[in-house]
Parts: sequence; C-alpha cells; structure tokens
Amino acid sequence: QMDRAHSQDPQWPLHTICNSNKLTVTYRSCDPLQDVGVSFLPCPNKLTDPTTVRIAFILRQSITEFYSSIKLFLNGLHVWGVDEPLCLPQFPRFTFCGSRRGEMITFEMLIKSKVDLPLKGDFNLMVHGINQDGFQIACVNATLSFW
Amino acid sequence: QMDRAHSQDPQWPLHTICNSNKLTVTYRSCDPLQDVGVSFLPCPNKLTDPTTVRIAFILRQSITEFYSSIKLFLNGLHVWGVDEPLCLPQFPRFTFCGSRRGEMITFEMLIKSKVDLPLKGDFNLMVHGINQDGFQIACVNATLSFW
Amino acid sequence: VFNEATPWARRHCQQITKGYDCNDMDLQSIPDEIPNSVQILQFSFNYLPALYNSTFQRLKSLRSLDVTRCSITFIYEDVFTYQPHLEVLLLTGNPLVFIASTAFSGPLALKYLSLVQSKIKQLSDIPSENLAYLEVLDLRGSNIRSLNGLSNFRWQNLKSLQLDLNFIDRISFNDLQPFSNLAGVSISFKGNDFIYIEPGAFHSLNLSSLDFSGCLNKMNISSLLKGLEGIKTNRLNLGLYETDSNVYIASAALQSFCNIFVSDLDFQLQHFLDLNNSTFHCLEGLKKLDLTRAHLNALPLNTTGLSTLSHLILDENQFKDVCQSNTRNFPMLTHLSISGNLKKLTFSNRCLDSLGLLEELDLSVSLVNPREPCCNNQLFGLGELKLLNLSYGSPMFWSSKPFNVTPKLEHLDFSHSVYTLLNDSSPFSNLQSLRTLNLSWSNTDLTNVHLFVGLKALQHLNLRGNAIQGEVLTQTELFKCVPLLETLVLSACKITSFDENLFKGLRHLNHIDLSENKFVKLSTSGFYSLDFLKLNFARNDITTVDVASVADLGEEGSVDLSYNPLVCNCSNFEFIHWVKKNKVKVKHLMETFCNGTGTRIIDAKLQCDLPVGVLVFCA
Amino acid sequence: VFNEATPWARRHCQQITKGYDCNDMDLQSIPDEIPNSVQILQFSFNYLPALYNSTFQRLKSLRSLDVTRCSITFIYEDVFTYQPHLEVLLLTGNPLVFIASTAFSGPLALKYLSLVQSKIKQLSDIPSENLAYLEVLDLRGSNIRSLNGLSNFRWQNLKSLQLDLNFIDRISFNDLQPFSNLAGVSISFKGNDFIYIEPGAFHSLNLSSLDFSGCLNKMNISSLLKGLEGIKTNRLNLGLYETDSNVYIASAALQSFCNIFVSDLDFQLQHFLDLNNSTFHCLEGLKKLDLTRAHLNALPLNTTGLSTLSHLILDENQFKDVCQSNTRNFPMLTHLSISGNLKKLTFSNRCLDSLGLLEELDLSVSLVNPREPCCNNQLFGLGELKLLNLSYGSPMFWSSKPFNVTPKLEHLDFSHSVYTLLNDSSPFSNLQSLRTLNLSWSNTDLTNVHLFVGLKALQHLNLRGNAIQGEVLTQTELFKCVPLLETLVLSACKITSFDENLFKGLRHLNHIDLSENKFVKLSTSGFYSLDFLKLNFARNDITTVDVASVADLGEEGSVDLSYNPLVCNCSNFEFIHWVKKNKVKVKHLMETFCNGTGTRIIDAKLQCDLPVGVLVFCA
Ligand SMILES: [Cu+2]
Repeated sequence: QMDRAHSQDPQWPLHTICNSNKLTVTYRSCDPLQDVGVSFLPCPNKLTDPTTVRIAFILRQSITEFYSSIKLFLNGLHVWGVDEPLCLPQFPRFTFCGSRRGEMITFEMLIKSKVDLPLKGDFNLMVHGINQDGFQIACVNATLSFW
Repeated sequence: QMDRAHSQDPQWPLHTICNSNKLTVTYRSCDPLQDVGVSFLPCPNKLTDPTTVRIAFILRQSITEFYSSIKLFLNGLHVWGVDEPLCLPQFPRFTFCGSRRGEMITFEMLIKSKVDLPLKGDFNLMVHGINQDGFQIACVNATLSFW
Repeated sequence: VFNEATPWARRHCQQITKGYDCNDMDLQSIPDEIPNSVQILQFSFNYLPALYNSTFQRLKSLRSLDVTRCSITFIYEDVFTYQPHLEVLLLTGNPLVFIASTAFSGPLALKYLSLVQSKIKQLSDIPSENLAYLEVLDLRGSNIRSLNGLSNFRWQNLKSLQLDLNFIDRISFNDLQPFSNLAGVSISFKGNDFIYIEPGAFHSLNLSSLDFSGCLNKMNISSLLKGLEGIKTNRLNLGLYETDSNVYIASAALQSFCNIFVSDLDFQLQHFLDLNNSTFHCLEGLKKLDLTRAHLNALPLNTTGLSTLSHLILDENQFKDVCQSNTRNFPMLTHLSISGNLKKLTFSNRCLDSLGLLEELDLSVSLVNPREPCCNNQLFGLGELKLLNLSYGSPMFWSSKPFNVTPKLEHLDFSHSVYTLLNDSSPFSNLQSLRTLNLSWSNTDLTNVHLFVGLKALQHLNLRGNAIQGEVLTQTELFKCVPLLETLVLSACKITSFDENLFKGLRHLNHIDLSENKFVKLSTSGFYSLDFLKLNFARNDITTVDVASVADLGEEGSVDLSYNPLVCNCSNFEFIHWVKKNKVKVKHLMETFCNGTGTRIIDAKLQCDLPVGVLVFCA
Repeated sequence: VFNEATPWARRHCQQITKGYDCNDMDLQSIPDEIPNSVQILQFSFNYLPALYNSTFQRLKSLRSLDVTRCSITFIYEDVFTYQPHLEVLLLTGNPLVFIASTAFSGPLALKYLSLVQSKIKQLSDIPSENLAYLEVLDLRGSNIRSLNGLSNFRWQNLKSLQLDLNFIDRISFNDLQPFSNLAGVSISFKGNDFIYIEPGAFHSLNLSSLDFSGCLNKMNISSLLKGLEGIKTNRLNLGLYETDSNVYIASAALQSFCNIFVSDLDFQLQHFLDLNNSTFHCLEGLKKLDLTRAHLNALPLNTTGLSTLSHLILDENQFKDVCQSNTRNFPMLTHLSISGNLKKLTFSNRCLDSLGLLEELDLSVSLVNPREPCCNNQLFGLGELKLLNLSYGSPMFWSSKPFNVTPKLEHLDFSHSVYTLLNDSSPFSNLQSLRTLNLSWSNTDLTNVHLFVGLKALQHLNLRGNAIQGEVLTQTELFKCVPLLETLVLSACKITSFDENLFKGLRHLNHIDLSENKFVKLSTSGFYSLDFLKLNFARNDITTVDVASVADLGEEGSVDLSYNPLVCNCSNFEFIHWVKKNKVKVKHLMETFCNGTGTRIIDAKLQCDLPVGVLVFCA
C-alpha cells in the first residue's frame, strides 16, 4: 500500500508567481504532506535584484532546530547556494524557533545574488528546510526563466 | 423538499452544563443552522444567585440591530422575562454591534432573578436573539431543574 | 419560529437573483449545477482549505463572491484571473496563513474586500497591487498591530477602511499621509487600545467619518483629541461600549475641538467630569450631538458653543424633567430625543418653547409624565413638530384637543401610554396631516365613535391590545373618518366578531391584523376587496374554514391562520385542499398545524366522501 | 529526499507504540479500526468542527490525544468525561470560539494542555476548574491581552507556562501573586510587546526559567529590569530576534541585577551601549552568560562581576583575536565558545592560559587562524580540555605534536580546516583518551600510515572528503592503531576499491560509510563481520550486486545502495529478489532505482530463466 502510494507520485499544482517579459518564476512544493505559499516581493528582473522571498507553511513537526538550504542551478549547473541554520539550540534567530507541530510559520528572507551572470535561460532554485531530526519541514522547487 | 426537510425535525444535541444535587441545567439549540455554546459561570444554586451566562456563536446574518429576549417559565407558567435591545441603530451598546455574517460573537450577561420562588421543579429558560430583519441569530431552550 | 428561508438541511444550491445561494452545505468544490454565467455566488460555510486558480475557473461572469468561513488557509496566485468583473469578495472568518502577491489579479476593479476575522497580521500581508479601485476594505477583528503598509495601497477610490478591534496602539502623522489627498473617506479604529497618537497626526485630513469609539482603555481622551487637531470630518465617534472601563472627560480636554472641524459627534457612554456652560464652547458649528447614556442629569443652563445644533440625542440619561435639557441653548434644533430615560421623566410646561424649528420629539420609554393635563402647555411653541413619540409614558390626562399647538403632526406614537380623555371627545380632530397613529396598549376606548374624527390623511393605525367592551366590534361609525387607512392593527383586542359594515368603507386597506383575538370563524365578507388584502387571523380559535371566505384572495392577498386549532378532518377538506394549491397565499404555513397533533395542515392526509359522492384523496 | 515514514497519501491509521497515528487523513470521526483500548491517539490535521461528549466516548483508556489543526470551533461540555487517564491534550491551531466550563472534566490529572494558536482571547476563557494538576500550559501565539484570570487556576503542579507571542502589554505585582508560593516554574513571555511592568512585579518569585526575549520593541530594558528586581530565577532570557528592532543597553540599566538572582543569562542579539569593566559588576554569581551576536569586538580588560562564570558564549561576534575575550576575568570557565565569528579570528599564543579548568573550547566556523605553528602555544594552560572544535578554520601549520598540552582531549573536530603536517608524523600520538576525531574535508593525506598512531580509545573517525591518491586504498597499516573504532566515514574520498585487509582488524566496526565514491562493485568480504554492520554504498557506480555479498548481513546489519545505477535485468535477478525479501535491511529503499528509469528496484518486474533452467517470476 505504502509503495503503491509512492509510485503514484501525485504532485502539488505548479505555481506561477512572476510573469513578466523579463522573468517567469514558477514553483512547486516538493513536500509530500503539503503545498506551500511562496511570494517574491517584488518580482526581480535580474538575478542581482534584491527581493524578499516570503514562505508560509504549517509545521508538521517541531523546529527546535531548523536548517534551510537554497541552491541555484543554471541549466543544471550549480551556480550559487547558501545553507543557513535558522534555528540552533543555542541560537534561535527567529521567534518561530521552537514552534511545534500544527503551528503556522511565515518566514521572510531577503535574497540577492552577488553573481551577475548573462541572464538567459532557466535557473532552478531549490529551497529546502529540515528540522533537528532531519525531517523535511518544507521543500520548494522553483524555476526562474530569464528572457 | 423543503417541507420534507422540515418534517424530519433533526435536533442539536442536548447539553448539560450544570449538574449538582441542587440544580441541573440542560439546553438545546433551537436554531436550525447551528448549535451554540452556553456556559453558566458559576452554576447557580438558587434562582436568585447571580451568574454570568456566556453565549458564543457564529453570525449567519449581520447584527446592525440585535434584540435579545429571555423568558423564564415554571412548570409552563411565565414567571420572569426580559427583552433587551443589545444593538440599536442609534445605540450600539457592545463592540460586536454591526458585525456581519461569518463573524464570531461571544456575549456575556450577568443574570439574577429578583423573584425568590420556592425552588422545586423545572424552570424553562428561553433565550432568543433576532436581528433588524427579524432573522433569528441564536435560539437556546434551557431547562433548570431544582431539587 | 424558524425563518422559512433556512430549512434544517439542504441538498441543492438555491437560485437567487443573478446567482446562487450555496451557503452552509459543506461543499468542497463548486457544484456542477452552478452555471458558468453565474454573477453572484454565495458560498459561505463550506470547505475550501486552499484557493487555486482552478477553483473558480469556469465562473467567468462572477461579480460577487462570498466565501465566508470556508476554512481557507492558503490563497495562491491568480485565483480570480478569469473573473474580470469581480467587484465584491468576502473572505470573512477564514484562517488565512498566506495570500500570494497576485492573489487578486484578474478583476479589473475589485471594489469591496472583506478580510474580517481572517488573522491578517500586518497590512503588508495584503497584496495591494491589484486593489487600485478598492472602495471598501474591511479588516475588522484581525491581528494588525500597526499602520505600517498603508502606503503600499492606492487609495484613490477608497470610501471605507474598517480597522475595528485590531491591536493597533499608535498612529503617527506619517502613517496617515496616504489619505492626505482624499476626501469623503470613512475610517474606523473602533476597539483598538491606543497608547500613543502623535499630536496633529490627523492634521489636514478631510474625512467623511472617523470612529474612535471604545479606544480609550489605555489612553486619555485629551491625548486622542490632540492627535485629531487639524482634522475636518463630518462624523466623529468618541463613544464607549458597555464592556469598556469608565472614562471621565474633563472640560479642558475638549478645548482641542477649537482645532477640529466636525458636524456630527458621538459621546455615548462617556462621563463628563466638570460639565459646565463652557464645556462645549469649542464645538461651535456642530450639527448633531449624541449624548446617549452619558450619565447626565441635566445640561448646563447657558451652554455656549452649540448654537447651530440641529440634532440632540439625550437618550438613556437621568433627567428629572424635560426642562433640564435647557434647550434654549439650541435654537436651531430640529430633532430632540430623550428616550429611555432612567428616571420617570416629568414634562413640565413650556420648557421647549424656544424650539420653533423642532420637527421630531422622542420622549419614549421614559415614563414621561406631564403631571398637568396634556399636551398643549408642554408642547407650546413646537408648531413645526411632525413626529411625537410619547410611548411607554406615565398615565396622563388629555385635554380635549391635546395636540392643538402641533397641527403639523404626521406621526404620533402613544403606545403603552395610558391616557384619560373627556368622554366622546375627538382629540385628534386638528391633525389633518397625521399619517401614523399608534395607540396600542393605551387603554383606548373604542366605543367612542368620534375618536378618529379629523384624521383625513391617516394611513396606519395601530390599536393592538385595547380590549373591546363586549368582545364584539359593532361601532360601524368608528372608521368612517379615516378613508385613506391602509394598515389597521386590531390584534389582542379580545374580539370575537365584528359588524359586517365596520371596514367596508376602507377602500385602501391592504393589511388587517386581527391576530390574538377570539374569532372562531374566518370572516372576510366585511372587507371592501380581497384583491390585495393581507389578512392576519393567527392565534385565534378557528377550527374550520369555509373555503368561500378565502377563494377570492387576489394575487397579492394572503391569509395567516397559524396557531389556530384547525381540524384536519373531512369537514375542512375543501380548505386544506385549497391551502395545498395556494401555498404562497398562506403565511406562516410551517406554523399552521392540525389541532392536537404536530402535523402541519400542509402535510395532512385525508380521504373523504365529497357531498356529490365522489371519493377524493388529498395527499 | 522524502521521509520514508510519510507517503503521499494514506488510507489507514498506522499503529504506533500504545496507539495509533491517524494524522492528516481528513477524517470526520474516530475510525472503527481504532480499538477502544488505545492509549495514544494522534489525530491531527483532520476535521472535527465541534467536540461533543460522544466524540471520543468509547476510547476510555486514552492517555494522550493530539487533535492539532482539526478545525475545532466549539468544545462542548464533558468531552473527556470517559477518559480518566488523559494526561496530554494538544489542541494546537484550532479556531476555538467556545470552550464549555466543564470541557475538561473527566481526566483525573490532565498534565499537558496545548492551546497554541487557538485564538484564546483571555485566560478566563479557559475553564480552570478541572486543571488542578496541570504541569504545562502552552498558550503561545494566542490573542491574550492581559494576565487577568491567572488567579482562577490552581497552579500547584505547574512546571511551564508559555505565553509567547501574545498581546500582553503590562504586568503588575498582583498579576503574579498566583505564583508566589511555587518554585521551579518556567514562564515565557517571549515576543510580547510590553509597555509597562510594575517595578518589583516579580519580587520574591522563585522561578526555574523566565523568558523575556523579544519583548523590548516598546519598552526599554531598564524598565523591564526594575520589574524583575527581587526575583530568583535559574535562567533568564533577555535576548532578541533578528526581526526585532535594535536595543542599546546602557550599563546603568544593568545595575538592577544587584537585586536579581540569576545563574544563566542570555543577551543574544543585544547591543551594549557603553561596555566597560563594571558593566557586569552586579552579575556576581552568574554561571552562564550567552552573548551570541551581541555586536561585540572585545570584552573589557578587567571585567568585574563574572568571577564565578563557568560558561561563556561569544558566538557570532566580531573579535579579531581570541585574546580579546580577555578570559583572565573568568578563572572558573569550563566552557568557552567563539563560534561563527564574523571576522577571521586570530588565535594568538597563551591568551587562554588562565583557563586551567576549561573543558570545552569551540572556535568553529570562525576561520580561526593560529598564524604560528599550532597548537601548543595557543592552547597553553588548557590541561583539562576535553573537547576542541577548530572546524571551518584557516589553513594552518601543525607542529609535530600539536596537542601536547591538552592530553585529556576526548573530542577533536578539524573538519573543513586545512592543516600542513611534517611528513609521516603522528600528530595525535599523545591523545590516548580521544574518542571522536573529525578530519573531514581537511586535506588529510591517508598515505601517511602513522597518522592515527596512539589513538587507542578512538571510536568515531570521520575522513569524508579527503581524496585518496590513486583512488585505491591500499595502506593496510592505516587503521591498525585504532582497534576500538566503531564508526568510520570514508565518503566522498574518490575511492574505487580498497585492500581486503584494510578493515579486517576493526572488530567493533558497526558503521562504514563509503558513499559518494567510485565503487563499481559492492565488496563486503573485507570486514570482520556483517552481523551488525551498517554499510553505506549510496551514490557510487554499482550496477550489479552479487547476492553473496549481502547474504550474510545480520539482523542489525543493513546496506544502502540508493542512487547507484543498478540494472534491473536478469543479471541482477537474485539481488532484487533478496531485496524484496529483506526490505528492512535495505536503507533508503524509496531512493533505490533502476538505472535510467524512474522505477524503484522494489517495483521492478522481472521474468528470468535461472541457470538451473527454471522460469521464475519476480513481482
Ligand atoms: Cu420553512
């Protein structure tokens, strides 16, 4: 049964959050338990434009510790990445640290690439968060297509 | 169809909110759309004991105006009653006045009978609220049995 | 008594004008029965935990959508991208966690957005980009802590911003700059516990209405008023609610009003610490002052500052005498209300005599007590009075022409006030403009056939609760003088029957209420016409109904026979058959039962031999 | 990588120890499959808009119930009347409107109640009568505005009261009287924006922990500390969060600490306005001080007041040199951490030499830079050191016996720090107590067979990311000196194969991680025993597996072959057949695919002629 459920591999809907003549951004939740809300405020036109990413989700497990990982790929090549501990046992950086199953979390992060690449093609952004037990708290697979 | 639905007359569950050797209080929502939460704080032992009645419900229609009516019957005889306008167009007595469909309301009222009757038997308390259109906002039919 | 429009359970959405009512059905998607062309969709109290752009996709003509209390947690992007005409969106009572930045893209001009009790934490959580034409933004009962984010919105069409019952605790001048070029906007901060408002924060704003009621639990009113200096607003609400803690306003605090331009001011439930002649002196220009339950026992003798007041509301105070309102200070008054006075209210002579412009006087629910014969001395000077409400007063004597000084009266309410009258006099004979007369529960003696003499214009007459001597209404002259009567209430008058000619002359009668009497027979032959007459015979003692008495009811006619002890046997077969065929003409059908059983007559099953010998079933 | 315990959808509740996991199934009632005797029921993310006393009626043995996020709006009376043993009740994330006054009657001793994010507006809305044995009350993220109602509760068993992220803005002495006779309680006010705390409000309270972190957005710290005067608490958190506005603490404000008894104090993310020798002089007696990211570039030269400090945390600051911590002022220090320093951290000689009691030193993620050959001069005086973390440091030279002055080391972390060593020396030969050694990504040269000489007690060795010269591990002497080794990580070392005798002597080995290398063959014959060995060969180049290599894996043994290009044809038939019969021995089975397809090998369908000529199906 479990295997069957796995092999069906249903997907959450694909979300389009930016759609200009310079940039299209789509994302899909890669977490099996829930879809996730993501905004770019504002939609960037270049990779180096600063933008606030807002991510909202409901916790399925506690986050005494919470580690985020962001990776950017250009045509499959890893061009940028950052691993950020957001909640450490000795250093809870945000008030949501220590939240538990069932609580809702809204997290905002200013992102800005230092790399100014020739902006054509499809960038892939993988955002991923795990807790102290390695349990996946949120997972987002985004595509940034620059025209 | 509507008539059939009517003639089935389903009822909301009977709630027991006080249950001492002096007094039993039960109630049932007499509103077709929703059950309602009622507390006595504390449970009175005599009809003349002051007690706070808390009533919580969700609005199905707006209450620009809101009129409550409380009637007390002893063995079918009307022994006490009060009609209170809680929200008048010119005199909104409570902050919830003007609330609209879908909002939740918690209303507390101190009640205290001036009549000190020989307290045996079943008192019937009818609490009823309507809005400016005569739409029934809440309806509670309670029984107070003194032993 | 259940509302007939809301049965206990429903299987299908109901068609309404231009739309469908699918409220309260536990639906998890838009049902197929809703046509693509629907303009108004009421979809409250269903279950839609996330809104996607597919959720409403096919409903391309939507103008108004109500998804109140649908457990919506996430609103993803482009949810209304296919709804260019959407103008009204109600998201009340949803536990929103996330609203995508393009959640509201699509509608060309969304005008009304309700996010009441939807857990919005800050204004910047509401994507403002597609809300440029918003007229009403309702954010009552959210978790908003500050006005940060106001400037993200384009407010050029704003009419109303409701921020009631949030957690906003300070306002600065800069916060309000987004409103500096607007006019005619209503803003409500009701029920926020402010701590600090920057002095002059509202300077040079021009509002239609500003509501700071229930905002003084943590700040004194003088700080609030300093913040308002420089504002121009039509209406300003500074009242309290019964659950608020007491506030005592010192006259000094009101000096800020010298720098506030306001027409309509509400102080309900406030206390005035040192009320004196100059307390209101900065309010010159005020049109309306509401002092409902302001803990007053008198107004100052020579109040300055209110000389242009037209409306004064003094309800729920503790005056001993109407004269204590000292209305000489308000010569422009057109409306005066001292309703619900908490003490028996003496009405001494001539204390309103300077109110030559007064049009409406409400002294209801105050046990108003003229002491001397009423009412010409008391009402002296009120020649323009159009409405007089003396209901729920004390017992009083009437002079023979009690309203002689107020010949322009159009509405007179004397309900629940017992009066004593000279025998057979015609107290209203000078009231040729009177249109409404309420004499319910007033011990009116209907054997006086001259009672209504002179009421040539009367349209609505309420005589409820005046017991008829002998239980039979025989005074055929009684209604001859009121030829224009449209509504007549004679309920709870202990009537068993009436003379056939009593109502015959009332050609305009369209409502007759004879409920709560002692009729055993439904008699309709005494009316001029049944074409448009609504007959109320509820709560009488009628057991059988001759079908001939209702057969002539027109399209707009109806009969109410609820709570009569109707028998459901073959003696009533023809009537019950008629009811089943004429449901819309029978009011309160759901409360119209067979006597002694819980069965509604509409559900009665009969099997009868008709006189002509034919066996007929009626089910 | 999806967690294996959470498949995409579920049809049935899953049995867990003493109970059932029915989370996330959109259930609207307790399923029949749950036995009456269930003690633990996880029922979160289902749909129960109202709880009645019938809802859980038959589950009379319940001890723990989780109904998180079940859309519960109303909790009616006596819901748990049949559950005398209920101790843990989680109501997190429900939009509660009403809780009946006897909602919690029934359980003899409810100990843990969570009402997190459940819209509770005031403490008096929680019926307290049946909560006399409560140990934990969690009210984080509600809408509570004041402490009114605290006194309704009996708190005699209270251990923890969490009021984080509410709207409480003032605390008075009287508010806290309900706690005056308790000891050992933890109270958290984290994230409330206080405006006023009565001076001495906490006087004579005796707490285990008090959390005022993130509470200074609207009040200065000196007002807060005046409120705390007279308290005794083991732990006190006065830190901030990244979303808080900056706070600047003047030394004068900290004088309140002369009247506060605290052992463990947290100031994370604060700024000190005028840090000087006497800033902390009222903190005499403090054991632990956390100054994580307190915007420091040095500690004062002659700090007074911290002479008994045992733990000092200086992470995320901006020191230039370890010496700037001026640790001569803290002679009792056992734990010192300067991790995550925001500048390259020079580690000059002998600046910790007064810390003869130091047991743990963490200089990780600080690009720690000894400049001179490491580490005997730098660590001089730290004879009691048991843990040293120099990971993520700068490249450095090691003297021949770099840890000669710290012979009691048990844990050494040098991960991601590149060192240069004299050829063929044995740098750890004096560390006879070392149990954990992390040399991952340190450019360690594994051709030096003397490297681990002396590590007689070593249990865990991490060599991840150190590329092997020639890609074949042939130094059979390498692990001879570490006979007690239990865990060995050699992942990402570019290994293609290893000598059969390399690991043979490691009789205690139970974890070997060879993932992310270049193996084309799963070879297991080189290990002392497969009885309890967990083999990780994930992310190599293995295509076919000889079933003999895994056949001997014991009950506690396992193999991870995820993300290898396994072929799913008859050449692998026997292995795939073994996998299907030994699922629990195959780790990350859900990520173990047939090469070139999305099919998991567990789902592979084969039809093969076995050598003996029998046609076998495997499905
Ligand atoms: Cu009906």
